[in-house]
Amino acid sequence: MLHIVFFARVKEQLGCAKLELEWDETLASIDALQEQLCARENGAWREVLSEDNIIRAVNQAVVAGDAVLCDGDEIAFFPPVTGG
Amino acid sequence: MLHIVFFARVKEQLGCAKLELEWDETLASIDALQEQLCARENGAWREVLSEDNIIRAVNQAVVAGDAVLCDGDEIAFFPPVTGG
Amino acid sequence: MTSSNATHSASGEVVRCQVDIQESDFDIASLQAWLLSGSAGEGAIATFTGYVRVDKGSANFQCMELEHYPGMTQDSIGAIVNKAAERWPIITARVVHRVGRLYPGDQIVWVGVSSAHRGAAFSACEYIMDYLKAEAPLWKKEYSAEGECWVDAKESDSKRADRWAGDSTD
Amino acid sequence: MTSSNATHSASGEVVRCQVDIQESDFDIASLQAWLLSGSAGEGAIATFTGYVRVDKGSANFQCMELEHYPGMTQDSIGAIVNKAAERWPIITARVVHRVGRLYPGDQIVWVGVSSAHRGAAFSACEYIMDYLKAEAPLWKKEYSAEGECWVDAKESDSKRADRWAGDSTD
Repeated sequence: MLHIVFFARVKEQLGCAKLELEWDETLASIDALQEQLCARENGAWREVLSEDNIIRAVNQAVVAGDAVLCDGDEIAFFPPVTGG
Repeated sequence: MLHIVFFARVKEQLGCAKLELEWDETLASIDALQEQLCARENGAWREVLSEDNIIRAVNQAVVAGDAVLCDGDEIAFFPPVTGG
Repeated sequence: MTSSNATHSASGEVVRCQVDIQESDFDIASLQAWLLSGSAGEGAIATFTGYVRVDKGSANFQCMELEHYPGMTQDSIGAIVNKAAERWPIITARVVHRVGRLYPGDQIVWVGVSSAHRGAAFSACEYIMDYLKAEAPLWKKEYSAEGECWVDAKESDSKRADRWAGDSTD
Repeated sequence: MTSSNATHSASGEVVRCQVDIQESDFDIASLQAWLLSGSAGEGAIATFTGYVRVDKGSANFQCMELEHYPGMTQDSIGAIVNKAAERWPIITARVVHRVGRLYPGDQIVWVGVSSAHRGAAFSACEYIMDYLKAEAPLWKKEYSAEGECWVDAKESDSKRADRWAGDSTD
Protein backbone atom coordinates (compact mmCIF):
# COMPACT_ATOMS: atom_id res chain seq x y z
CA MET A 1 0.00 0.00 0.00
CA LEU A 2 1.15 3.55 -0.77
CA HIS A 3 -0.06 6.20 1.66
CA ILE A 4 -0.46 9.46 -0.23
CA VAL A 5 -1.10 12.77 1.54
CA PHE A 6 -1.81 16.26 0.27
CA PHE A 7 -1.50 19.56 2.12
CA ALA A 8 -2.64 23.17 1.98
CA ARG A 9 -3.56 24.57 -1.44
CA VAL A 10 -2.92 21.20 -3.13
CA LYS A 11 -5.25 19.43 -0.70
CA GLU A 12 -7.96 22.03 -1.20
CA GLN A 13 -7.71 22.09 -4.98
CA LEU A 14 -7.86 18.31 -5.21
CA GLY A 15 -10.55 18.14 -2.55
CA CYS A 16 -8.54 15.27 -1.08
CA ALA A 17 -6.38 15.01 2.03
CA LYS A 18 -5.22 11.42 1.72
CA LEU A 19 -5.41 8.45 -0.58
CA GLU A 20 -4.24 4.86 -0.38
CA LEU A 21 -3.20 2.94 -3.47
CA GLU A 22 -2.12 -0.67 -3.75
CA TRP A 23 1.57 -0.67 -4.58
CA ASP A 24 2.54 -2.51 -7.77
CA GLU A 25 5.35 -2.33 -10.30
CA THR A 26 3.68 0.51 -12.19
CA LEU A 27 3.99 2.62 -9.00
CA ALA A 28 7.64 1.94 -8.31
CA SER A 29 8.73 5.59 -8.67
CA ILE A 30 7.30 8.93 -7.58
CA ASP A 31 7.23 10.19 -11.19
CA ALA A 32 5.11 7.15 -12.17
CA LEU A 33 2.80 7.71 -9.20
CA GLN A 34 2.41 11.38 -10.03
CA GLU A 35 1.54 10.55 -13.64
CA GLN A 36 -1.15 8.11 -12.50
CA LEU A 37 -2.56 10.71 -10.10
CA CYS A 38 -2.59 13.33 -12.88
CA ALA A 39 -4.87 11.07 -14.90
CA ARG A 40 -7.57 11.09 -12.22
CA GLU A 41 -10.79 13.07 -12.53
CA ASN A 42 -10.46 13.61 -16.26
CA GLY A 43 -7.32 15.69 -15.95
CA ALA A 44 -8.60 17.95 -13.17
CA TRP A 45 -5.84 16.59 -10.93
CA ARG A 46 -3.24 17.18 -13.61
CA GLU A 47 -3.79 20.91 -13.41
CA VAL A 48 -3.03 20.87 -9.68
CA LEU A 49 -0.23 18.30 -9.55
CA SER A 50 1.73 19.52 -12.53
CA GLU A 51 2.37 22.96 -11.09
CA ASP A 52 6.04 23.82 -11.33
CA ASN A 53 6.60 24.57 -7.69
CA ILE A 54 4.93 21.49 -6.22
CA ILE A 55 7.07 19.79 -3.55
CA ARG A 56 7.21 16.03 -3.15
CA ALA A 57 8.27 14.05 -0.11
CA VAL A 58 8.79 10.33 0.45
CA ASN A 59 8.52 9.14 4.03
CA GLN A 60 8.56 12.76 5.19
CA ALA A 61 11.79 13.69 3.42
CA VAL A 62 11.65 16.05 0.46
CA VAL A 63 12.92 14.49 -2.78
CA ALA A 64 14.46 16.59 -5.52
CA GLY A 65 14.14 14.37 -8.60
CA ASP A 66 12.53 11.01 -9.22
CA ALA A 67 12.63 8.53 -6.33
CA VAL A 68 11.97 4.82 -5.90
CA LEU A 69 8.75 3.92 -4.10
CA CYS A 70 8.37 0.79 -2.01
CA ASP A 71 5.29 -0.83 -0.57
CA GLY A 72 4.32 1.00 2.63
CA ASP A 73 5.86 4.34 1.70
CA GLU A 74 4.19 7.63 2.61
CA ILE A 75 4.23 10.11 -0.26
CA ALA A 76 3.30 13.77 0.14
CA PHE A 77 2.52 16.51 -2.36
CA PHE A 78 2.42 20.10 -1.14
CA PRO A 79 2.97 23.71 -2.22
CA PRO A 80 5.98 25.85 -1.20
CA VAL A 81 6.03 26.29 2.57
CA THR A 82 5.03 29.54 4.29
CA GLY A 83 5.54 28.98 8.01
CA GLY A 84 7.53 30.97 10.54
CA MET B 1 36.73 74.92 36.07
CA LEU B 2 37.55 71.61 34.33
CA HIS B 3 35.76 68.58 35.75
CA ILE B 4 38.01 65.56 35.32
CA VAL B 5 36.79 62.02 35.97
CA PHE B 6 38.52 58.66 35.93
CA PHE B 7 36.99 55.20 35.68
CA ALA B 8 37.72 51.56 36.32
CA ARG B 9 41.39 50.50 36.23
CA VAL B 10 42.54 54.10 35.64
CA LYS B 11 40.60 55.35 38.66
CA GLU B 12 42.02 52.58 40.85
CA GLN B 13 45.59 53.00 39.71
CA LEU B 14 45.47 56.76 40.24
CA GLY B 15 43.57 56.35 43.48
CA CYS B 16 41.40 59.20 42.26
CA ALA B 17 37.82 59.26 40.92
CA LYS B 18 37.51 62.95 40.13
CA LEU B 19 39.48 66.15 40.13
CA GLU B 20 38.65 69.78 39.47
CA LEU B 21 41.19 72.17 37.97
CA GLU B 22 40.85 75.86 37.28
CA TRP B 23 40.74 76.31 33.54
CA ASP B 24 43.39 78.59 32.05
CA GLU B 25 45.15 78.97 28.73
CA THR B 26 47.64 76.23 29.56
CA LEU B 27 44.71 73.80 29.77
CA ALA B 28 43.05 74.70 26.49
CA SER B 29 43.50 71.25 24.92
CA ILE B 30 43.13 67.68 26.16
CA ASP B 31 46.73 66.87 25.23
CA ALA B 32 47.89 69.79 27.39
CA LEU B 33 45.67 68.68 30.26
CA GLN B 34 46.91 65.11 29.99
CA GLU B 35 50.53 66.28 30.08
CA GLN B 36 49.85 68.31 33.24
CA LEU B 37 48.15 65.34 34.86
CA CYS B 38 51.09 63.10 33.94
CA ALA B 39 53.40 65.34 35.92
CA ARG B 40 51.49 64.75 39.17
CA GLU B 41 52.77 62.53 41.96
CA ASN B 42 56.34 62.47 40.71
CA GLY B 43 55.44 60.67 37.49
CA ALA B 44 53.27 57.99 39.11
CA TRP B 45 50.33 59.33 37.13
CA ARG B 46 52.31 59.30 33.91
CA GLU B 47 52.60 55.55 34.07
CA VAL B 48 48.83 55.21 34.21
CA LEU B 49 47.78 58.00 31.85
CA SER B 50 50.29 57.32 29.11
CA GLU B 51 49.07 53.80 28.44
CA ASP B 52 48.49 53.32 24.73
CA ASN B 53 44.92 52.20 24.96
CA ILE B 54 43.61 54.90 27.27
CA ILE B 55 40.34 56.44 26.06
CA ARG B 56 39.55 60.14 26.46
CA ALA B 57 36.17 61.82 26.37
CA VAL B 58 35.14 65.48 26.46
CA ASN B 59 31.63 66.19 27.69
CA GLN B 60 30.86 62.46 27.50
CA ALA B 61 31.85 62.06 23.86
CA VAL B 62 34.98 60.07 23.01
CA VAL B 63 37.64 62.14 21.21
CA ALA B 64 40.10 60.53 18.83
CA GLY B 65 42.95 63.06 18.68
CA ASP B 66 43.62 66.31 20.49
CA ALA B 67 40.57 68.42 21.36
CA VAL B 68 39.95 71.98 22.54
CA LEU B 69 38.92 72.34 26.18
CA CYS B 70 36.69 75.16 27.41
CA ASP B 71 35.91 76.31 30.91
CA GLY B 72 33.25 74.02 32.38
CA ASP B 73 34.09 70.96 30.27
CA GLU B 74 33.93 67.46 31.71
CA ILE B 75 36.93 65.35 30.71
CA ALA B 76 37.14 61.61 31.26
CA PHE B 77 40.01 59.12 31.10
CA PHE B 78 39.20 55.43 31.07
CA PRO B 79 40.46 52.06 29.85
CA PRO B 80 38.93 50.10 26.94
CA VAL B 81 35.33 49.20 27.73
CA THR B 82 34.23 45.69 28.69
CA GLY B 83 30.47 45.84 29.14
CA GLY B 84 27.73 43.74 27.58
CA MET C 1 3.69 17.19 19.69
CA THR C 2 7.19 17.43 21.04
CA SER C 3 10.44 16.22 19.65
CA SER C 4 13.31 16.20 22.11
CA ASN C 5 16.79 15.61 21.06
CA ALA C 6 20.40 15.55 22.11
CA THR C 7 22.98 16.11 19.43
CA HIS C 8 26.61 17.21 19.42
CA SER C 9 27.59 20.79 18.96
CA ALA C 10 30.51 22.25 17.04
CA SER C 11 32.23 22.41 20.43
CA GLY C 12 31.80 18.66 20.87
CA GLU C 13 29.41 19.11 23.79
CA VAL C 14 25.97 17.54 23.89
CA VAL C 15 23.29 20.02 22.83
CA ARG C 16 19.96 19.87 24.61
CA CYS C 17 17.17 20.79 22.21
CA GLN C 18 13.42 20.50 21.83
CA VAL C 19 10.92 21.26 19.08
CA ASP C 20 7.22 21.74 19.81
CA ILE C 21 4.35 22.10 17.36
CA GLN C 22 1.22 23.12 19.22
CA GLU C 23 -2.06 25.00 19.00
CA SER C 24 -1.67 26.65 22.38
CA ASP C 25 0.18 29.89 23.07
CA PHE C 26 3.62 29.85 24.64
CA ASP C 27 5.36 31.76 27.41
CA ILE C 28 8.66 33.25 26.32
CA ALA C 29 10.01 33.60 29.86
CA SER C 30 9.54 29.87 30.57
CA LEU C 31 11.08 28.98 27.23
CA GLN C 32 14.13 31.12 27.87
CA ALA C 33 14.45 29.67 31.40
CA TRP C 34 14.44 26.18 29.83
CA LEU C 35 17.51 27.14 27.79
CA LEU C 36 19.55 27.77 30.95
CA SER C 37 21.29 24.67 32.19
CA GLY C 38 21.92 25.98 35.69
CA SER C 39 25.67 25.61 35.30
CA ALA C 40 26.16 29.26 34.25
CA GLY C 41 28.02 28.12 31.15
CA GLU C 42 25.73 30.18 28.93
CA GLY C 43 26.91 33.71 28.41
CA ALA C 44 24.42 34.50 25.69
CA ILE C 45 20.87 33.75 24.59
CA ALA C 46 19.50 34.99 21.29
CA THR C 47 15.78 34.62 20.64
CA PHE C 48 13.34 35.31 17.88
CA THR C 49 9.57 35.66 18.20
CA GLY C 50 7.34 35.83 15.14
CA TYR C 51 3.90 37.45 15.42
CA VAL C 52 0.79 37.60 13.26
CA ARG C 53 1.30 40.95 11.61
CA VAL C 54 -1.26 43.24 10.06
CA ASP C 55 0.03 45.14 7.06
CA LYS C 56 -0.92 48.79 7.10
CA GLY C 57 -2.66 48.34 3.75
CA SER C 58 -4.84 45.38 4.70
CA ALA C 59 -7.36 46.62 7.24
CA ASN C 60 -9.62 43.73 6.32
CA PHE C 61 -7.32 41.04 7.62
CA GLN C 62 -9.11 38.93 10.23
CA CYS C 63 -7.04 35.90 11.12
CA MET C 64 -4.92 33.11 9.75
CA GLU C 65 -4.96 29.35 9.85
CA LEU C 66 -1.67 27.48 10.05
CA GLU C 67 -1.61 23.96 8.64
CA HIS C 68 1.34 21.60 8.94
CA TYR C 69 2.51 18.09 8.11
CA PRO C 70 2.38 16.27 11.46
CA GLY C 71 5.60 14.45 12.21
CA MET C 72 7.55 15.89 9.31
CA THR C 73 7.34 19.41 10.74
CA GLN C 74 9.09 18.46 13.97
CA ASP C 75 11.62 16.28 12.20
CA SER C 76 12.53 18.90 9.64
CA ILE C 77 12.94 21.61 12.29
CA GLY C 78 14.90 19.15 14.44
CA ALA C 79 17.23 18.51 11.49
CA ILE C 80 17.73 22.27 11.03
CA VAL C 81 18.59 22.66 14.73
CA ASN C 82 21.08 19.81 14.44
CA LYS C 83 22.75 21.43 11.45
CA ALA C 84 23.02 24.69 13.40
CA ALA C 85 24.56 22.75 16.30
CA GLU C 86 27.16 21.20 13.99
CA ARG C 87 28.11 24.64 12.75
CA TRP C 88 28.19 26.72 15.94
CA PRO C 89 29.11 25.83 19.54
CA ILE C 90 25.60 26.12 20.92
CA ILE C 91 24.61 24.73 24.31
CA THR C 92 20.81 24.52 24.13
CA ALA C 93 18.14 25.29 21.53
CA ARG C 94 14.37 25.36 21.59
CA VAL C 95 11.77 25.93 18.88
CA VAL C 96 8.00 26.29 19.32
CA HIS C 97 5.70 26.76 16.34
CA ARG C 98 1.97 27.22 16.68
CA VAL C 99 -0.61 25.80 14.27
CA GLY C 100 -4.36 26.36 13.92
CA ARG C 101 -6.25 29.64 14.05
CA LEU C 102 -4.21 32.74 14.94
CA TYR C 103 -5.20 36.39 15.25
CA PRO C 104 -3.37 39.72 14.75
CA GLY C 105 -0.69 40.16 17.39
CA ASP C 106 -0.63 36.46 18.30
CA GLN C 107 2.72 34.77 18.75
CA ILE C 108 3.43 32.26 15.96
CA VAL C 109 6.94 31.00 16.46
CA TRP C 110 9.76 31.21 18.99
CA VAL C 111 13.38 30.20 18.49
CA GLY C 112 15.91 30.44 21.29
CA VAL C 113 19.58 29.45 21.31
CA SER C 114 22.11 29.59 24.12
CA SER C 115 25.86 29.60 23.76
CA ALA C 116 28.94 30.68 25.66
CA HIS C 117 29.32 33.56 23.20
CA ARG C 118 26.93 35.91 21.50
CA GLY C 119 28.10 35.45 17.91
CA ALA C 120 27.20 31.76 17.91
CA ALA C 121 23.84 32.41 19.60
CA PHE C 122 22.85 35.10 17.09
CA SER C 123 23.99 33.17 14.04
CA ALA C 124 22.41 29.87 15.06
CA CYS C 125 19.11 31.54 15.96
CA GLU C 126 18.88 33.36 12.64
CA TYR C 127 20.01 30.25 10.73
CA ILE C 128 17.26 28.16 12.35
CA MET C 129 14.61 30.79 11.54
CA ASP C 130 15.80 31.15 7.95
CA TYR C 131 15.70 27.41 7.26
CA LEU C 132 12.46 26.95 9.19
CA LYS C 133 10.86 29.53 6.88
CA ALA C 134 12.33 27.89 3.78
CA GLU C 135 11.91 24.20 4.61
CA ALA C 136 9.51 23.33 7.44
CA PRO C 137 6.19 22.03 6.05
CA LEU C 138 3.86 24.72 7.39
CA TRP C 139 1.35 26.73 5.40
CA LYS C 140 -0.52 29.94 6.20
CA LYS C 141 -3.97 30.80 4.97
CA GLU C 142 -5.27 34.31 5.56
CA TYR C 143 -8.90 35.17 6.21
CA SER C 144 -10.13 38.65 5.45
CA ALA C 145 -13.40 40.40 4.66
CA GLU C 146 -12.79 39.43 1.03
CA GLY C 147 -12.50 35.72 1.75
CA GLU C 148 -9.66 33.28 2.30
CA CYS C 149 -6.33 33.08 0.58
CA TRP C 150 -3.25 30.87 0.87
CA VAL C 151 -0.15 32.93 1.51
CA ASP C 152 2.34 32.76 -1.36
CA ALA C 153 5.87 31.65 -0.59
CA LYS C 154 8.39 34.46 -0.87
CA GLU C 155 11.47 34.04 -2.99
CA SER C 156 13.30 36.20 -0.44
CA ASP C 157 12.78 33.45 2.15
CA SER C 158 14.62 30.81 0.16
CA LYS C 159 17.33 33.37 -0.63
CA ARG C 160 17.81 34.14 3.07
CA ALA C 161 18.36 30.45 3.72
CA ASP C 162 20.66 30.07 0.71
CA ARG C 163 23.02 32.77 1.92
CA TRP C 164 24.19 30.48 4.76
CA ALA C 165 25.48 27.97 2.21
CA GLY C 166 28.45 30.08 1.17
CA ASP C 167 28.96 31.75 4.52
CA SER C 168 31.83 31.09 6.86
CA THR C 169 31.01 30.43 10.49
CA ASP C 170 31.77 33.35 12.75
CA MET D 1 18.55 55.88 35.09
CA THR D 2 16.39 55.80 32.03
CA SER D 3 16.81 57.48 28.71
CA SER D 4 13.72 57.48 26.51
CA ASN D 5 13.84 58.52 22.97
CA ALA D 6 11.95 58.78 19.73
CA THR D 7 13.96 58.79 16.56
CA HIS D 8 13.18 58.05 12.93
CA SER D 9 13.71 54.65 11.45
CA ALA D 10 14.99 53.71 8.00
CA SER D 11 11.31 53.31 7.12
CA GLY D 12 10.63 56.93 8.08
CA GLU D 13 8.45 55.90 11.01
CA VAL D 14 9.05 57.12 14.54
CA VAL D 15 10.97 54.56 16.58
CA ARG D 16 10.05 54.19 20.24
CA CYS D 17 13.15 53.30 22.24
CA GLN D 18 14.40 53.26 25.80
CA VAL D 19 17.74 52.62 27.48
CA ASP D 20 17.99 51.71 31.17
CA ILE D 21 21.10 51.38 33.32
CA GLN D 22 20.17 49.85 36.64
CA GLU D 23 21.39 47.72 39.53
CA SER D 24 18.17 45.72 39.77
CA ASP D 25 17.37 42.62 37.77
CA PHE D 26 15.00 42.78 34.79
CA ASP D 27 12.07 40.70 33.55
CA ILE D 28 12.47 39.67 29.92
CA ALA D 29 8.74 39.03 29.41
CA SER D 30 7.83 42.58 30.49
CA LEU D 31 10.58 44.03 28.33
CA GLN D 32 9.42 42.12 25.27
CA ALA D 33 5.80 43.15 25.95
CA TRP D 34 6.98 46.79 26.03
CA LEU D 35 8.27 46.38 22.47
CA LEU D 36 4.79 45.57 21.18
CA SER D 37 2.87 48.66 20.17
CA GLY D 38 -0.52 46.99 20.22
CA SER D 39 -1.12 47.75 16.55
CA ALA D 40 0.12 44.32 15.39
CA GLY D 41 2.54 46.00 13.01
CA GLU D 42 5.45 44.00 14.44
CA GLY D 43 6.00 40.69 12.74
CA ALA D 44 9.31 40.01 14.42
CA ILE D 45 11.17 40.55 17.67
CA ALA D 46 14.80 39.59 18.07
CA THR D 47 16.31 39.68 21.55
CA PHE D 48 19.64 39.11 23.18
CA THR D 49 20.29 38.37 26.84
CA GLY D 50 23.80 38.35 28.26
CA TYR D 51 24.55 36.41 31.44
CA VAL D 52 27.42 36.22 33.91
CA ARG D 53 29.19 33.16 32.63
CA VAL D 54 31.53 30.83 34.46
CA ASP D 55 34.29 29.43 32.29
CA LYS D 56 34.82 25.73 32.79
CA GLY D 57 38.43 26.42 33.73
CA SER D 58 37.79 29.04 36.41
CA ALA D 59 36.12 27.28 39.30
CA ASN D 60 37.27 30.04 41.61
CA PHE D 61 35.18 32.77 40.00
CA GLN D 62 32.90 34.34 42.59
CA CYS D 63 31.23 37.44 41.19
CA MET D 64 31.78 40.57 39.15
CA GLU D 65 31.33 44.26 39.67
CA LEU D 66 30.15 46.39 36.76
CA GLU D 67 31.16 50.06 36.80
CA HIS D 68 29.89 52.63 34.31
CA TYR D 69 30.09 56.31 33.40
CA PRO D 70 26.70 57.68 34.52
CA GLY D 71 25.02 59.67 31.81
CA MET D 72 27.45 58.81 29.07
CA THR D 73 26.48 55.12 29.19
CA GLN D 74 22.82 55.83 28.39
CA ASP D 75 23.72 58.43 25.79
CA SER D 76 26.22 56.24 23.98
CA ILE D 77 23.82 53.29 23.89
CA GLY D 78 21.02 55.63 22.79
CA ALA D 79 23.23 56.84 19.94
CA ILE D 80 23.91 53.24 18.89
CA VAL D 81 20.17 52.48 18.88
CA ASN D 82 19.57 55.57 16.76
CA LYS D 83 22.20 54.48 14.24
CA ALA D 84 20.56 51.06 14.04
CA ALA D 85 17.20 52.76 13.48
CA GLU D 86 18.64 54.81 10.62
CA ARG D 87 19.94 51.67 9.02
CA TRP D 88 17.03 49.23 9.42
CA PRO D 89 13.25 49.77 9.50
CA ILE D 90 12.82 48.98 13.17
CA ILE D 91 9.66 49.85 15.10
CA THR D 92 10.74 49.71 18.75
CA ALA D 93 13.98 49.02 20.60
CA ARG D 94 14.87 48.59 24.26
CA VAL D 95 18.17 48.12 26.06
CA VAL D 96 18.71 47.35 29.74
CA HIS D 97 22.19 47.03 31.22
CA ARG D 98 22.84 46.20 34.84
CA VAL D 99 25.66 47.63 36.93
CA GLY D 100 26.96 46.77 40.39
CA ARG D 101 27.63 43.35 41.86
CA LEU D 102 26.56 40.36 39.73
CA TYR D 103 26.86 36.62 40.32
CA PRO D 104 27.20 33.56 38.03
CA GLY D 105 24.04 33.05 36.01
CA ASP D 106 22.78 36.62 36.61
CA GLN D 107 21.37 38.54 33.70
CA ILE D 108 23.65 41.42 32.66
CA VAL D 109 22.17 42.94 29.53
CA TRP D 110 19.06 42.69 27.37
CA VAL D 111 18.56 44.08 23.90
CA GLY D 112 15.24 43.75 22.08
CA VAL D 113 14.23 45.07 18.67
CA SER D 114 10.91 44.84 16.87
CA SER D 115 10.33 45.23 13.16
CA ALA D 116 7.84 44.21 10.52
CA HIS D 117 10.40 41.70 9.22
CA ARG D 118 12.86 39.36 10.84
CA GLY D 119 15.97 40.37 8.91
CA ALA D 120 15.85 43.93 10.24
CA ALA D 121 15.10 42.75 13.79
CA PHE D 122 18.03 40.30 13.84
CA SER D 123 20.51 42.70 12.24
CA ALA D 124 19.59 45.69 14.41
CA CYS D 125 19.70 43.61 17.61
CA GLU D 126 23.13 42.19 16.82
CA TYR D 127 24.40 45.59 15.67
CA ILE D 128 23.31 47.21 18.94
CA MET D 129 25.01 44.46 21.00
CA ASP D 130 28.20 44.65 18.97
CA TYR D 131 28.54 48.42 19.35
CA LEU D 132 27.43 48.35 22.98
CA LYS D 133 30.30 45.92 23.67
CA ALA D 134 32.76 48.05 21.73
CA GLU D 135 31.72 51.57 22.77
CA ALA D 136 29.50 51.84 25.84
CA PRO D 137 31.54 52.98 28.89
CA LEU D 138 31.08 49.98 31.13
CA TRP D 139 33.81 47.98 32.85
CA LYS D 140 33.80 44.55 34.45
CA LYS D 141 35.92 43.52 37.39
CA GLU D 142 36.02 39.86 38.36
CA TYR D 143 36.38 38.60 41.89
CA SER D 144 37.74 35.12 42.51
CA ALA D 145 39.44 33.20 45.27
CA GLU D 146 42.72 34.64 43.96
CA GLY D 147 41.60 38.25 44.27
CA GLU D 148 40.13 40.87 41.97
CA CYS D 149 40.96 41.59 38.36
CA TRP D 150 39.71 44.03 35.72
CA VAL D 151 38.51 42.19 32.63
CA ASP D 152 40.65 42.93 29.58
CA ALA D 153 38.93 44.27 26.48
CA LYS D 154 38.84 41.75 23.66
CA GLU D 155 40.10 42.72 20.24
CA SER D 156 37.39 40.44 18.82
CA ASP D 157 34.75 42.80 20.25
CA SER D 158 35.97 45.82 18.32
CA LYS D 159 36.30 43.63 15.23
CA ARG D 160 32.69 42.48 15.55
CA ALA D 161 31.57 46.09 15.59
CA ASP D 162 33.88 47.04 12.72
CA ARG D 163 32.40 44.44 10.41
CA TRP D 164 29.16 46.47 10.22
CA ALA D 165 31.06 49.37 8.66
CA GLY D 166 31.52 47.66 5.30
CA ASP D 167 28.32 45.66 5.41
CA SER D 168 25.29 46.28 3.26
CA THR D 169 21.93 46.43 4.96
CA ASP D 170 19.82 43.37 4.39
